[in-house]
Amino acid sequence: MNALELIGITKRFGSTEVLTGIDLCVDEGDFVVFVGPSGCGKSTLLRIVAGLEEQTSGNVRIAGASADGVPPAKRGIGMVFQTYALYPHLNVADNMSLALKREGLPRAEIERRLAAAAEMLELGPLLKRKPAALSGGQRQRVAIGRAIVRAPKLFLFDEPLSNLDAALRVNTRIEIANLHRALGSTMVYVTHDQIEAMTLADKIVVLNAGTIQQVGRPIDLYTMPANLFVAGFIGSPKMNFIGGDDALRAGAHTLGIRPEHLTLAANAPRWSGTVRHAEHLGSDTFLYVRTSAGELTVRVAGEAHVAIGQPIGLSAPDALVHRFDDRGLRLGQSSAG
Amino acid sequence: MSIPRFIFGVLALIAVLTCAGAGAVWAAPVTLTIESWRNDDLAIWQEKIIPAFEKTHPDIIVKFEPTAPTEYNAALNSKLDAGTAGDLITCRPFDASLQLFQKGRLVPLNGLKGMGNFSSVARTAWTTDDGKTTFCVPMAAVIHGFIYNKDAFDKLGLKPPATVPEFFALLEKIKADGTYVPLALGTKEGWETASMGYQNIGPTYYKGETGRLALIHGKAKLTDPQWVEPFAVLAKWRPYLGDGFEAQSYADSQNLFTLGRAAIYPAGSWEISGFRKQATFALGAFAPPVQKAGDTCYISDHPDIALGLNAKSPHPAQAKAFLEWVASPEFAKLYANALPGFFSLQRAPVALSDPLALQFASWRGTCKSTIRPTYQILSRGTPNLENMFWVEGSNVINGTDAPAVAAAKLQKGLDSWYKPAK
Amino acid sequence: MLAAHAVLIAYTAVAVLPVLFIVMNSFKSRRAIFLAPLALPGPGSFDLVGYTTVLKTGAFGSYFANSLIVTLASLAGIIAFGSMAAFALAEYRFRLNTLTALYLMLGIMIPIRLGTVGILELMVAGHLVNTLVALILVYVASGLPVAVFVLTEFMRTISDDLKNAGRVDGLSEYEIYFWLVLPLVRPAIATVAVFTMIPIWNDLWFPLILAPGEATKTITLGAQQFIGQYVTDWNAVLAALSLGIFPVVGLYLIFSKNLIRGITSGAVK
Amino acid sequence: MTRVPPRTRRNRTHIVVFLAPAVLIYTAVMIVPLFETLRLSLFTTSGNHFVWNGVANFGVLFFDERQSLGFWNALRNNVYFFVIQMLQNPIGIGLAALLALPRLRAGAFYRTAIFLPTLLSFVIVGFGWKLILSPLWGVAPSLLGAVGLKGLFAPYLGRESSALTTLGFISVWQYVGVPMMLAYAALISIPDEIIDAAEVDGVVGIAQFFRVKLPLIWPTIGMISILTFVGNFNAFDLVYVTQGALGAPNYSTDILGTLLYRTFFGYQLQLGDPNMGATVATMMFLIILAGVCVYLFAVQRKISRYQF
Repeated sequence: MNALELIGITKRFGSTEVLTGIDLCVDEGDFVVFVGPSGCGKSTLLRIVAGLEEQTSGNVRIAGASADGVPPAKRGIGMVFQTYALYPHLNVADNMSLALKREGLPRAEIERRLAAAAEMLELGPLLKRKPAALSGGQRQRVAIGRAIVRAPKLFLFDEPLSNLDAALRVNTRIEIANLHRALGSTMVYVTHDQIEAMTLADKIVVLNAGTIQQVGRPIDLYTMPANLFVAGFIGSPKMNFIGGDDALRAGAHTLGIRPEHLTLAANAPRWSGTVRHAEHLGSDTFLYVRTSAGELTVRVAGEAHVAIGQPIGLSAPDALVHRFDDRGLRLGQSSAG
Repeated sequence: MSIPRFIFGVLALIAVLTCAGAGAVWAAPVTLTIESWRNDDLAIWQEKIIPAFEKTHPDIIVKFEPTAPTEYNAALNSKLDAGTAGDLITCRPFDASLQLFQKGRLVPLNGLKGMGNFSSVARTAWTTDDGKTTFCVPMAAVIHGFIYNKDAFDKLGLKPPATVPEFFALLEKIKADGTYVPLALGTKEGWETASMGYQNIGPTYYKGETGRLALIHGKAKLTDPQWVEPFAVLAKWRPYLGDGFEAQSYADSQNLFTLGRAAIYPAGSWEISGFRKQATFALGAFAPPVQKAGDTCYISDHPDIALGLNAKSPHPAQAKAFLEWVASPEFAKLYANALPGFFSLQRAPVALSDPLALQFASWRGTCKSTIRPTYQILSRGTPNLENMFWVEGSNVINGTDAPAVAAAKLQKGLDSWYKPAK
Repeated sequence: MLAAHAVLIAYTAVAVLPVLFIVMNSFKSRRAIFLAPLALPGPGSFDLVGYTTVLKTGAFGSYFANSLIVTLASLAGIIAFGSMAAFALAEYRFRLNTLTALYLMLGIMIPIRLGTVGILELMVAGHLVNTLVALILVYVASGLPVAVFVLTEFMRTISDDLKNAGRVDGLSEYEIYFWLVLPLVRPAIATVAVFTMIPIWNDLWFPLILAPGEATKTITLGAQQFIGQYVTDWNAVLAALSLGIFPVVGLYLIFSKNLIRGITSGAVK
Repeated sequence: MTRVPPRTRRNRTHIVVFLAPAVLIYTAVMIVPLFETLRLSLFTTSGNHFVWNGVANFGVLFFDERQSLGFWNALRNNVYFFVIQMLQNPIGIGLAALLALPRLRAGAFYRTAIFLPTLLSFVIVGFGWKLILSPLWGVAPSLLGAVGLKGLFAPYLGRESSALTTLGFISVWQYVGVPMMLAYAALISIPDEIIDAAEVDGVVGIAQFFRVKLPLIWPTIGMISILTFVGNFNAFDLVYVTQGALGAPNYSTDILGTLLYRTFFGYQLQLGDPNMGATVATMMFLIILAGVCVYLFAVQRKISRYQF
């Protein structure tokens, strides 16, 4: 049984089509991340799943049952919002137990679930506080707790980390990953940050302009992006794209090479150019090289002793060069050299 | 929360609001309500007049519910239009009430028992133009004149004037002494200059009823000398008024006089009861001075107040009972003495106890009476002659308009709509 | 900073002294009011006669209660119905949204006094004349345009996430309005309350027309008739006016805690 | 983020439930009676009936000598009154600028004190100022005398030349609290960073107010102005309480509100004329509507709004 099934979902606001024919199946227990640039429709899609918005056409099935026309509270979902959306006039415990009270659960059961969630999220000492007295990270944990206590069939996360600072973001990311392992529930997570997607997801759904570009395991998306969009969107620094004669010679319209797959070649380099800029991160060095094929980014492990303006030669193993046709779609492995 | 529960909540709120007010609705078997602008008299009605009626009519409760005079017409008309006005309507004289009668708001009262107690002249102000139908029971008339501070006069060795030159000589003496403001009159509200000023001294010049009727019949014009002259006299009052008289309101004038700072107050007899309460000195009165010794004196003896029956009253029988009582000599005596200065309009003379009121009433015997010139017929159109008298009276005293200019404006305004039958 | 204080103190004096002046003289005898209006009430001039006249003559207790009932009930109605309408206009997209909003705000432009006769006829038909309900209905209707205008602007600023969180937690649309949005626009409600309270409390016209009865008289009407009745009794007039100042200032102080926060975060930005 | 109507196809009765009470009460108690009144302007009274009269009443109001003089005079006075009243905006904004100074002590006290007159009824304001300005009571003369300016005193409310101006100032005194409060709120909501940036750029003091703060609160000032405008053309009470319904002296303080009152309801011996009254009312409505439209389409569009 699929935890979530989307069949031909479209959404129009007036004459603008925001989603065009989304089909997707999410397996029980999967952590699925919707990723894409802002405006790609991923949040709308999530809200359709939640029932906060009505699809123009298509069907939503949650845990095998049709969810069309079912109000959000009856869909068996828990949701964590970007702005946390804690009820400002309720304390932490009341925030977390509101939905349970609405469902009419016995008090003892509510207490038990609350205690369990508080334990898991280390919220114990905060239960009597109002949201205004909490830090950003604490608010985020309460928001997650509010979803957990309902023991939903499906967790929905709407860019939950975007309001946190960098350090907290990494911590919370790990917490969410742990949470998924501990609960084993199905989670759907929306983000525009591909690192969050790569680190959290069992399965990534890349969306652009209202359509699904590719669905797959993070590593599959990384190694075998289905098209230029996915290739460019996944991975940091961004994949280098080379068009023109170089590509034609390889029987493609565009070539794609990840920065870490370019190597410095003193002899017979495939491309040669000069170093325009270098970023020294310690663990890596990023070189920005001006070549006849355009500017290429190179990632060198460790410290590279390169001077600005220095001429440099670059090569890449054919096996790691991605080839795309004139529609931007991935071509098979090149036979030519 | 479901929709029905929510709607119930809203309904409950409305219900609470409703109950909050419904508890206050008056509900008694037969209660008569009187509409009036005489809020000054509230206590007298409540303490003297109504108890006297209720004693003989235990089945009727009467409530006197006055409105501030300036809002009375507007409020009454709105209430009559909507049918919420009280059973008994206090009638302004002439057109305001005539219009109510013509619109069917007031009931004809020709057959009312006690109507015979009033002469046709006394009924004029509340009778149709053809003289056939009377629609309000006359209650009182007011007389214009001058009230003075007797103590001040004694101190300065002054005597009340009989003629206009004497009057001005008197004013000059008071002014020269400097202790008192000679005349307590302000021009701000207009109605002081029109009523206490022009309509007080005017009849002496235009010869009372003769002049008034000539105007109505188109045989005289406001630009004729006998109508301009009062304005010229008023303009001469200017030096004898208090500092800043342009901004002096009616209440200011009353205070100026009752606090003993002014010597003479151009008055209406209705002031008597109020002055009795507030003044700490002896009061005297004199009639509007005549032009030269031996001339006939004229006074403005103006039917001012009457009571009519609302056509939509739910208790016409009881209301008529009350009106019959108002038409009775018993009421006349009670009212005239409770409110000295409001003189009964009944044929039979009423014994008055207040000496000042008696003095005003005595002029009826020595002078010729007339009513205010603007009230009958001449204020029916636009522009309104009475309102124009307010404005121009003040303009003349303020020096804004010369007497002749003011009179010309009045006549022009009147001409624009009034075509006397010739 | 000193200059700022100097200017503010000067203006505060301009604003407050005339009012203090009325209050101060209400404690003096008539002669003292007239002869030495600027003097503070002293042993020779202190006199409570105005207050005794006022409190003994009119049913001021009942007038006061009527005013309070009318003002508070009208405010409740304006805020309840105004915020409901504002919520609908701010939250939902439907075909007549803009038109409804414009329609509801038309009333800001016309003085409701012009509709007196029609209103009176309506109240007569509903047997509401001489009830406080009539007044409350008129004030609710006349207060709604401003309330809807201000509250709509405020409600647009409430986070969508919060309302959606409520929906996910199983709150109905009514509960989201009442339970989530309403508490969050409390400052706006205080603003609306202060600005609509003033004309209601001080209104003379509709009490005169719709509820002039002794049992339903409001304190402003009572005081006004009192002025007519004792036009020269300045003690009583000043006392009545002074008594009329306190309640409205009290109500203002109650709401003002939220007021500045209210205007800051909403419509006027 | 796009604002999205939730559950478009689901049950939407709640929208109706939310709107119904407001729309029903407002329509029944306000709109219907108001338009009933405005409708009267197209009729005339014949006997006890209303007779269709087209726009003839407007012709009378504009051109007939008996009516038009009063109308144009009242309109002119209204415009003048409005100009004076507009003074409340710079004064209120100036006070607000002082109140919004950081680290100002006793700000709440000043705010409440300056707002106090706004809370008072016209009865109190009118009566109080009449007494203060009364030449007999002598408050204003003796105050002026105390600073050696007794010569400046005149019966301001009694002179044609000064009465309307004086009323305008009383109105400013009463209502300065509104622009002050609104401008104050707008000023304190300017983010600190912008002020900090101005300080760093050397824009301080008065220059900071005019160059930085004022432009940022233009939308508020626009709104205050339109409120002043609407309030002004509906003004009635202050004139009525202090000068009477005839706009004494010599109609010099007669504004559309008092003209309407006299015409519609009548005054003293003048009988009420609902049709001409409604005509005046309709003109007031149209003038206000025109003013609001000018504001919305000409002024407000040019005002830049800034998101903080």
